[in-house]
Amino acid sequence: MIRKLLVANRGEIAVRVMRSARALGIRTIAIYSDADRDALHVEIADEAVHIGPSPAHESYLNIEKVIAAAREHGADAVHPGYGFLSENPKFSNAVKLAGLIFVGPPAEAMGLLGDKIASRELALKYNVPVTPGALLPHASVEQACEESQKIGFPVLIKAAAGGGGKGMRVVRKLEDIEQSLEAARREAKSAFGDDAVYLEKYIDNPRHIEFQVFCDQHGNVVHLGERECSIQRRHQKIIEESPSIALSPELRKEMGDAAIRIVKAAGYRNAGTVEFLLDGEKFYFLEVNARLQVEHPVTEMVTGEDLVAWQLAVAAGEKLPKAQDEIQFRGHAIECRVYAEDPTSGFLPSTGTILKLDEPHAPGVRIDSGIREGFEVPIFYDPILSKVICWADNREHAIRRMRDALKHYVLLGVRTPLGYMQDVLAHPEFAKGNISTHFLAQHFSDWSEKQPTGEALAALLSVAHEFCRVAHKNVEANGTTKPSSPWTSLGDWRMAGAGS
Amino acid sequence: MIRKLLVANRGEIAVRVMRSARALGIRTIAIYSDADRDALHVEIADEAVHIGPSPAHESYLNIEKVIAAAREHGADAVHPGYGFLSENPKFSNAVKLAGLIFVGPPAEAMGLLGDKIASRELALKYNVPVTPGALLPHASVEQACEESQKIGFPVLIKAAAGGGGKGMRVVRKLEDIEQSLEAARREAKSAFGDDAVYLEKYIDNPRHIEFQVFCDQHGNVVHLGERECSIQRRHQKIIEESPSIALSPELRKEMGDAAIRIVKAAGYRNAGTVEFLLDGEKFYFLEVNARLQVEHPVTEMVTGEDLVAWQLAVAAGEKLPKAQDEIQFRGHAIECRVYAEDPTSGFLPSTGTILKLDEPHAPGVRIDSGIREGFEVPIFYDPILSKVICWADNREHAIRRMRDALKHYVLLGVRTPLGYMQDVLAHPEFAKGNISTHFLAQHFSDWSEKQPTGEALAALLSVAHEFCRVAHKNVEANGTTKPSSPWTSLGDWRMAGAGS
Amino acid sequence: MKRHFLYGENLHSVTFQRRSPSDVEIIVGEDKTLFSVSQNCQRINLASLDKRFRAVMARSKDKIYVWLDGRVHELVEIEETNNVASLHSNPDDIRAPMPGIIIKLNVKQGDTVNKDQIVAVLEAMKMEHNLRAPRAGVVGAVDVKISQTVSADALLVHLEKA
Amino acid sequence: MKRHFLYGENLHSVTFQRRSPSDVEIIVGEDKTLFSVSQNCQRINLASLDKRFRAVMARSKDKIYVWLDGRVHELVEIEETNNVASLHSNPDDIRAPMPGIIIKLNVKQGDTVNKDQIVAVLEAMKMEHNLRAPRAGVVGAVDVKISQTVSADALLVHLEKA
Repeated sequence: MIRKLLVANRGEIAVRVMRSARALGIRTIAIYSDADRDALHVEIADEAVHIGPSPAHESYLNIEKVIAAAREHGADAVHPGYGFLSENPKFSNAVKLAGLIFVGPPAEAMGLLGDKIASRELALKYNVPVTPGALLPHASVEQACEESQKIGFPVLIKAAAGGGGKGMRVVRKLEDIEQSLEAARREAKSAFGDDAVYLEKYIDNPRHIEFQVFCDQHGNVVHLGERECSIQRRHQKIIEESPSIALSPELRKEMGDAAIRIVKAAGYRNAGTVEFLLDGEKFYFLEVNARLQVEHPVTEMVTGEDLVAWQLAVAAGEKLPKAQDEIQFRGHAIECRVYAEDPTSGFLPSTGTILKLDEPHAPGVRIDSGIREGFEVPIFYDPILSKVICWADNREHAIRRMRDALKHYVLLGVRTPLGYMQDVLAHPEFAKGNISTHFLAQHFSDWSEKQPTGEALAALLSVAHEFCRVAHKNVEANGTTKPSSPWTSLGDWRMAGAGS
Repeated sequence: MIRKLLVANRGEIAVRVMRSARALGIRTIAIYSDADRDALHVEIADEAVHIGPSPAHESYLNIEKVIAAAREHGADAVHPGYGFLSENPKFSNAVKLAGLIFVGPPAEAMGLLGDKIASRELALKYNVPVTPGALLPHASVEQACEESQKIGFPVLIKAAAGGGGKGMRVVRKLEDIEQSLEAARREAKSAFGDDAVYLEKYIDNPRHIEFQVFCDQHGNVVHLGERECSIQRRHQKIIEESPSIALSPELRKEMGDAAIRIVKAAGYRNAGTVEFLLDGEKFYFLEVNARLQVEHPVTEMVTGEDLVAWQLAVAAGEKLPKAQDEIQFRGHAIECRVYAEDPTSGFLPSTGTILKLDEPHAPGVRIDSGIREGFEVPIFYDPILSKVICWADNREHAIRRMRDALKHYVLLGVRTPLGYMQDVLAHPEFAKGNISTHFLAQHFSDWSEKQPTGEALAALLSVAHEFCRVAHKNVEANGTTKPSSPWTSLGDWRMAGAGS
Repeated sequence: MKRHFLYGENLHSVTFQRRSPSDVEIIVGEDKTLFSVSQNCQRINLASLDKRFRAVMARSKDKIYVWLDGRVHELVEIEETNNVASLHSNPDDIRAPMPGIIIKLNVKQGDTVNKDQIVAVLEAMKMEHNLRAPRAGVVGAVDVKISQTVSADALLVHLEKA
Repeated sequence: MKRHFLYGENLHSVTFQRRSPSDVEIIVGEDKTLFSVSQNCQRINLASLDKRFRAVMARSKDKIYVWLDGRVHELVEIEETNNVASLHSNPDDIRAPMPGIIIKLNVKQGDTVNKDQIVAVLEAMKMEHNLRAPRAGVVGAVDVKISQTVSADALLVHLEKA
């Protein structure tokens, strides 16, 4: 039994993990950096520990500090969330050495599967197809050029240690290899602390299909169905759904079985995701993500299961809550990620203060949010602000529900893809399910918010005009309309690293 | 197929109905009174029609105006919500006569079941036990006194036409009959447009158990399980849950069968609720509510069904989406009603402007809300502001999740039972499920918010002190800290009855 | 600076001093507490050595609303402590306990009423509330009419001094 | 009174008049529109004869953010229309397209650069962004250092006049 859980993360995933833990009667400890003193995850937690300055390597990525916080505050378990230290075997080991439960896979399985090269070899051994191409870790520029020519362009350079599009580069010409390799290495190093990369054949227009798997320490392994994550920009998922319109029941079974074979072979435990590329009816193993995924809520909504509760149960040594044939799938779920980024300028990060926030409530709509009004979005971490997840009895209804939810999601002060995603969901090819990982590049590369005309433009300018007129009289010293004028003028009070 | 739906209601239920309709691809029309010009349900709707002044009988209760709005705006169906005209057979008929679909039962069944007297006779005929006591419609004071003495005190005076505690009085002494009868009649008249009342024996410490039923026009009838609504103040539900801890599978089947017998006999159609009092293992038929109930979301959360979608399907002539054995029940759901009222002064209504609103998002938490920041709560209508519904795999976890949700539900400016309900949920007898309709009267009659002491009091006073210091300089002319100072000083703009 | 707050039945006199940009000291009666403070719009976080407090605040006229870790508190600032007495209700007044509409008015000026006699009925949000005479006496002034909308605490009927 | 707003590439000059407490007339170029208006905190509802518009607004420094029926628009108020030119970017400047940290700086004052040569790399939220020379030229001034945090639109490198 876990009684006190330290969540070694921030933002929406830390909030989400703590909500489930608290429902189960588990006390929660938050950690936070300077930039996150007033963050939502700090407020939700029963206790909160300041662990350092804003840059991640001085706080959320610092294993010693995280372990020390867990010990000093009497945690008996640590949940790593996603990103940061979640797929770092050293961290998993350090937690265990400190006598605490790590809510995730054992270091060995994590090491094996986290290494894309080893995991591809494992897949081949267990008769799971992999993308055509050669593997090449820690390549020199010369080796990379040589191997790329063998595989044939385009090739993909990826971080061996991570996922999420970080450290990933498509290379279409030999002369671009050097620079892309260097950039991929730097990003991989910064994101995962490991600059190992590898090369593979780049498949055009595949679908990204992944299976949620779960293993306990008693030898039980199940999958909780697939998620289609083909809607990506910058090789990073932005809209996910479950089930996938592309899978027949037979193909689903075949891929689900393959997913289970791999994690079983790896001696895996807890929640994991087996990613595939799907090219028509052919699928290729991509990698295993040895953590809870950002997009896990779509699986939760179609199965009705709480994956964090499953994680905590399995980590505590319990059996999987359900057997494969007890897991039921109902309706359709979609997730839209609300990133702090600007879809009109290549999805560059956007920061600032959230001047106004109104996250709509509606039946069938779940919002996993890590922000609130007045929060200053830091430049140091992942740009995910929140996730909107909609469930309905079928895909068409789920799409409509999502369009409504995005429409009424009011967030001012930081640029987000809320308008962009509304247009993606409204695209006729999306409605038909004719999607691939290049869908956005094909249909939305030159997207911009349509400027209103006629009465709508007049309405927009009326608001701006009148707002200015009054604002000139009343706006505060810093020029910002914060919800409470009285307090704003106090200046920027800051809490001195206070604990518990 | 319904293509355009007028929702003849306001507040959270109008919002909730429109959300589901829009997901189904149905256009929505809102109606609104003067007091609701800026209400949330008006904003959510595709079109909005102003139908009159604030008092309900000049707007939401005016059948002609509602029908005219539906016709002029091309609605092909009308959803009545709950309260207002929802159980008025004249309205159901008028909608039909206008050539529109009424999303509810036919007038005849509504008339039969809406009349508590006729429905009790029906129950007896179909072998469903009713509360001991005599029926007495439109009684004179003398008759009421006579009948009360026959039944034996305490007796209950209830509105024949309605529910929800309105027009309801417990009378324990003969000399109180006259005044209670008069008050009950007046309230019944004002709430339902009908002052008929009746008397029945008042059972001490019963549980309130109700079954959600559904009938289509093809002869199919199912129930979707029970809801326990024993937690009541002023004879009105405030916390509901499903399933009930008090029902064995056998009793559940027996009561569910009884519920189905009654609505089948009445020629019922669409959503209905059959209410029972449960006294140990003995149950008594109370009444049928011929509408969607306030507390329907707990059923939605344990069954995974959208009851509004069911209503619209059935109203359009479709078969019930599921047969009895296809309906599945999972986990436990609880609903807490956020009323505009003061639990420290006998739950008297509280109105005012919602100065700050932050409704928390969390997995397993649904909030059906009809309000938003800045909204002025009108004195003319039902005091329900919103409902918090929590689901979890079991009752214990659902209670914890609810306590967290209520704790983080920030609503300032209007008094609500948010703190009160946190204490109710934390009570050990509630945790054990030892509840009855008198639970609140027994355990919480002298409840008040505990005043903080020590450091917490110092913190509270720090906030107040510093707030005042700055507020004195900056607070606006009307003395209110509204979220946006610039606009507030414009004074109170009002939208002149603009349509569509 | 000292301020005075009426909080429930209690009057608190409070002194507040900024010790540093992030630290404040508050003195309530004899008790001193040091908090580090950070604020963000209407939200404020306070931390003493071993406890954290999270608050949200709003104000409407004389009322200060504070959400503190899940519970809402209402305070009223009192300019002068000797004004407190005047805030307590006058037993000769019958006031509206809630905002609403006067749907029944049983008395007029000069009427004699018994203790607990219903003098008026107020309705709000479909709920009726009987207003009773707090003591026997003679009606001095009736400040409302039937169908009138009144706000909470409005003076409805005044009884002449006993 | 007339005000000027830069909205995307367009400059709009707007005259706004209160016609009644609830009605306003707005003139944009030649077009006049009459709206009835109601507002509630940062929310404002406008209605013309046949359409309703719902807006939410906020402001930070010179930027005005307006949510209008599901879409967010950013406008900048311009005091004088002849200032607009100065708002457009100078082709001799290399500016930060996003807030971030300078993680690589390839040039120093006096260096010769080719068109599209990478002069610096900026990182924010784990994403790298290459900053390239807009034309061939000589580096005039470098206003940043490695590891420095910069805000969006900050001037990083200046090229000497061609």
